[in-house]
Amino acid sequence: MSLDLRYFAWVRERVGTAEETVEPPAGVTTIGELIAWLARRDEGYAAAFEVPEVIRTARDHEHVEHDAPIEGAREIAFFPPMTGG
Amino acid sequence: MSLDLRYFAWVRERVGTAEETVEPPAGVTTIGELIAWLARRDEGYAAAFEVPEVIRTARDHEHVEHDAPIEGAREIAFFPPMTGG
Amino acid sequence: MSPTIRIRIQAEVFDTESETALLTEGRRDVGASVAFTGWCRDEGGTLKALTLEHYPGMAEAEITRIAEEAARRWELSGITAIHRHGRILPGEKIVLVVAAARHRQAAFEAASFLMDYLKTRAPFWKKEERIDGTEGGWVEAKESDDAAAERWENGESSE
Amino acid sequence: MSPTIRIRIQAEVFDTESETALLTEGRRDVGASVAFTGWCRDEGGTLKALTLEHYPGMAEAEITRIAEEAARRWELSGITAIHRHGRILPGEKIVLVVAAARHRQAAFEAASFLMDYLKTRAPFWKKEERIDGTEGGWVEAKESDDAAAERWENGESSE
Repeated sequence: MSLDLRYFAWVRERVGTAEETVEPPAGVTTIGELIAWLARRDEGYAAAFEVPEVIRTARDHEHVEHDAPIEGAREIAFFPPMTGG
Repeated sequence: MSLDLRYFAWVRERVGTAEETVEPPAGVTTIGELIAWLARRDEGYAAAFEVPEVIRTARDHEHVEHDAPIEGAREIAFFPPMTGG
Repeated sequence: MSPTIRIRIQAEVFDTESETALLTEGRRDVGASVAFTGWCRDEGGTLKALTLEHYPGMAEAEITRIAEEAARRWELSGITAIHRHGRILPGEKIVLVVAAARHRQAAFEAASFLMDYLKTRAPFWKKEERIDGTEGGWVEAKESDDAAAERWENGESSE
Repeated sequence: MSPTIRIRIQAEVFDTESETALLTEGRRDVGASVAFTGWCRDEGGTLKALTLEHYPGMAEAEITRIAEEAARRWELSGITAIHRHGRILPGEKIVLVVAAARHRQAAFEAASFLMDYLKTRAPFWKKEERIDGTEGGWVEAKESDDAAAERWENGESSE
């Protein structure tokens, strides 16, 4: 399954890219599993996802928890807690 | 003692004047007594002060209760509950 | 630095943007401003106009006292209140309150406090003209306004 | 009539007066409008600029969802939210929320609610540039903002 990923703020800076398309292996079914899989890619990803609990995630422009499935998603985004307003 | 009086909204309309200067008799020492004295002047004043409890009063531009003294006052005002804003 | 307090009673309409700018321009410590505007409604098409009578001198003095109380209760950069008098048509502005502060909660609460007290304590009275030509008479004070003002007396505040 | 909802994400500055007019013009049933503006502070002279990053598409969608929730909770005529992105200097505006309603309490509460949720749920991130040239880094989320948003979850409202 092909999946568009978006990274923002310091997650983007550590990962080293703002967006990419990935093909996660079959065993990766939730966003939490996707984070664990991404964290193993290289040092940048490892640094971005060092403390997974602080990472907020969105699925197709809606906030979701890490236990949300990736099945059927078009775009998954990873970012720190929001500081707008 | 000479005292300036001001009337607003329906109190003004019933009394028939916006302001006047009066010389209350010596026995009139509080705003409540002033209201009772004014109410006896004519039908218009009687109508304005028919229900004294609803009349709000100010002494020299500050809200006061009916038991406030008139001694030393420059201006006493009478009006219905406020409806600004 | 004590907050700027600006109080005006006027017949003319006012501009929210420029009044807010007067509180914030040249300052770099304002994080939040809240501007409340009160508008004249047409009451379901029945109201032709309102005429606002006020007590000159006391109106300014009383609103200043309320604004000073707001400045004591919250950490404010500045507070503005402008109240119109005279004849006002549906769709026109009646009153403006602007509160500026470092933090948004203070700005929201101070503006809300000022409006609640202004409604019940500022010497203004509204008289209605009806569309059908009948005498609308003097607007009666609302108990809900008294209740709104009273909630601040028990120290209700999230600060 | 369901309330007008206007959401914009833009680099340009905005004008409170004209945004409020867009919610109230041609209407005679609006009695109150509350405009909240968030400003960039200089943090005691240490901040040179903020850069606001956002998630295009989701930012609009999320703020729209928050505004729709406000429209469900309060009786509103309309609600506007405008959030800037890009580089913003101290003294400049960052965000505007305007809520218009028949009654002032609804306008105050809806604007406050929208700001509290916008702070914690809208996908924006602030990065600081310091006056002294050091890297200020990403602003950390504040627990006080989470607490401010949570107070609405227990149904706190005077309505």
